[in-house]
Amino acid sequence: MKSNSWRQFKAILRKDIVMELRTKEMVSSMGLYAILTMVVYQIALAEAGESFDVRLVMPGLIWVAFIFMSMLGLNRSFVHEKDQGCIEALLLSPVDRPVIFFAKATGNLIFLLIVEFLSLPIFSFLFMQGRAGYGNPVWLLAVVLFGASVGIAAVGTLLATMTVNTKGKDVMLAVLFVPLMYPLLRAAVGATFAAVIGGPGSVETFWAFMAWVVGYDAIMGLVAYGLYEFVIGV
Amino acid sequence: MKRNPLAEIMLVLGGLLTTAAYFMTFFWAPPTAYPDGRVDFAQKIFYFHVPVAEASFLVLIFTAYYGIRFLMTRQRIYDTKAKIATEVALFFVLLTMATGILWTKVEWGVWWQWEPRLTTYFILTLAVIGYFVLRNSTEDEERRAVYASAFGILVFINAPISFFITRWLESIHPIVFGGGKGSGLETTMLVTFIIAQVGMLMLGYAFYQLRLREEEFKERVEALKIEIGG
Amino acid sequence: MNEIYSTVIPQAPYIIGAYGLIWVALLGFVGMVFNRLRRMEKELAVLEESLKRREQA
Amino acid sequence: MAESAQANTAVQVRDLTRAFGVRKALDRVSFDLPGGAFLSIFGPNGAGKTTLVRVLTTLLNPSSGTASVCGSDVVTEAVQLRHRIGLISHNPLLYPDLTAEENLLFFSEMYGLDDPKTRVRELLESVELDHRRLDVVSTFSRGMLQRLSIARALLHRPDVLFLDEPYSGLDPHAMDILDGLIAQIRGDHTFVMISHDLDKGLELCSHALILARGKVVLFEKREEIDVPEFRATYRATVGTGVA
Repeated sequence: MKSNSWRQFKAILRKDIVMELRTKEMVSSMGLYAILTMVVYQIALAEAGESFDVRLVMPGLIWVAFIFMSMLGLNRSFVHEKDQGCIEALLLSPVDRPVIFFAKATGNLIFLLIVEFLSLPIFSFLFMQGRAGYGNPVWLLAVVLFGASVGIAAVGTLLATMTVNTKGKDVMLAVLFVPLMYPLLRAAVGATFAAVIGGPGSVETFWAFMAWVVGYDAIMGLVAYGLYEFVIGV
Repeated sequence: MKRNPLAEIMLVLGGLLTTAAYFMTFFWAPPTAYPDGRVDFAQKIFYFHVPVAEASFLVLIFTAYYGIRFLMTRQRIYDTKAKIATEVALFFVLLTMATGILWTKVEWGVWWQWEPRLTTYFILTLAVIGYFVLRNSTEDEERRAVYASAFGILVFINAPISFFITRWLESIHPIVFGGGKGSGLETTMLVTFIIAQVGMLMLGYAFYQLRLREEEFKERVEALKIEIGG
Repeated sequence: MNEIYSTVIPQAPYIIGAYGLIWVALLGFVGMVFNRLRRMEKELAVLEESLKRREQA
Repeated sequence: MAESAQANTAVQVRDLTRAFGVRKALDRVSFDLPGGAFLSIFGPNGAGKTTLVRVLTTLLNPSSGTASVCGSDVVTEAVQLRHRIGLISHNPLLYPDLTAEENLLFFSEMYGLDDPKTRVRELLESVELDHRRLDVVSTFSRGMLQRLSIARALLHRPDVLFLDEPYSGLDPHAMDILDGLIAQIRGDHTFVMISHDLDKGLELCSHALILARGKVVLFEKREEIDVPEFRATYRATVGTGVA
């Protein structure tokens, strides 16, 4: 039975990846969105002047980009399940509902991370050249990106499963997603800030914020997992 | 239709108690003072602002509780109860926000300050509004109930996390207006506060029951319509 | 005395505003619900009557 | 597999009620369908046909009453039950961006089939889509989609097939093909079909069921049906409207 679930998990994940490779729908739209946000940031910072330390706002800016970008992707990830009623065929098969949750969330996590890890260097390239560098080792940034994306994918997968069945899917997802994401985003920005600025004690602050991120992931991930069965069944 | 006289009793009692607390606030409870001796009149808001805020949190417990009950039983009545509880919560949340903003203006000189309680409350307000937006944009009745239950539970769990992270943040970035309050309340103040709090909870209960009665009416009307001609 | 109470007058509008708001809101809520309940009762009566007439017919 | 489908009762429904609040989508529905039968379910829109099929395919839980398919209860033995049923809907229920083969392989994995490659090849041949197996499904015509969706439904060799208005939106040619396919597999399967088309439904069925406002109006064997009378009963239900 267990190995069967594992097989199903792999099958759903593989299907999502194959479809993404074929259509490049999620990654390309998310990536494009991230780049467009950076253009908008250029406008936003246009009058700030050269002396302005971009590092102070950079953590916030990248998370703003990532949160809106992730909503775009999460929405897409369920549209094709819904389109031809495929989700019904999936539910008809003898698959445990949590397997669907884990597979979809993992797929979403992978796509999110790909776009995040591609757009972060572009952000640095566009905004941080010739300025003070990162205060702490860059791998700390990778840790935040991964930690926060887990939470985004878990809660986002649950919410996207719901909002795909509502009127005005995209807006609906934002309305539900942002309030629930607040603690995670706040901690992620704090951790990113500590990683970027550096200075004495910043590493401790970083890990303290990461503890929040992990705590959020654990609690909300668990709740999302528990609720998924109900939400996908109707 | 079963009449529930308790709702009316609670409504009257709650009205009396809050009115009593209202007079006690201004004529009985002693005014507090700033460190420099000037009277802190704005502190009077406390007697109603805090009871309303606490009532809103208490009512949200019912949103989550009935949400869980609904998901377990799939009985529509639990969804109705969760919806009404959230409505009452929204009512209190909005009142808390409004009175809180007035107090902030008086005490801190600004209408808004990203301070832990305010921040958390703002997010909570958005989430509760989101609950109703979600309900309105889901057409199928049962689906609407399931989604609302799930989201209600998420909001209930998310609220304390938001609260504690903002509190924790404040402790590492101390803000100028640290509570700085006198420890404990005088007896008269405490009594006034408790009366206001109890009265407000009674009103909350009465609101809940009245709305529930209305929903039951609505259901009966619906049933009759089906019976008469589909 | 004046010195001590110097805060009361400028603060009063906000305090009164806050209490006024609470009272208006509470009354508004109760009024609204009762109003709707009454309307619902009327509708129910109409339906029950037409049901009775139907059964007799 | 075939033997068990022929065995006594394929679908057993007892006092099945499905309600939300005061609205009853199904109201004490009861019937027995013998193995190998072909049941056509008729009824106006909103009569509960889809709800009934959704309950029987474990997608919805009943509010009260019981139902079982091939001896497995829809609530307590849902997983076993799912292994024994297939659904062909007017929606193809296929991923448009996957190829025909990938689609079938994906569902084989979901059912945990032993030798998916051979099984998929075999099915693709039987629905005459072998030559298109490497094409993405979004390039398929309506008729081809329907054939592929039949292959999908048959992957795990189900005993009971549910058909949800399979003919809607098909051109006459595709209809003929579907007729042929159903005739081919008719012998060793039990069928439950939702139909809007009275003639088509009666032509295929061995049993007929009319639902109106969630209640069973009529459940009869084909031999016992007097067609004009049946037609009149059906027409009368349409007037009753939505429950």
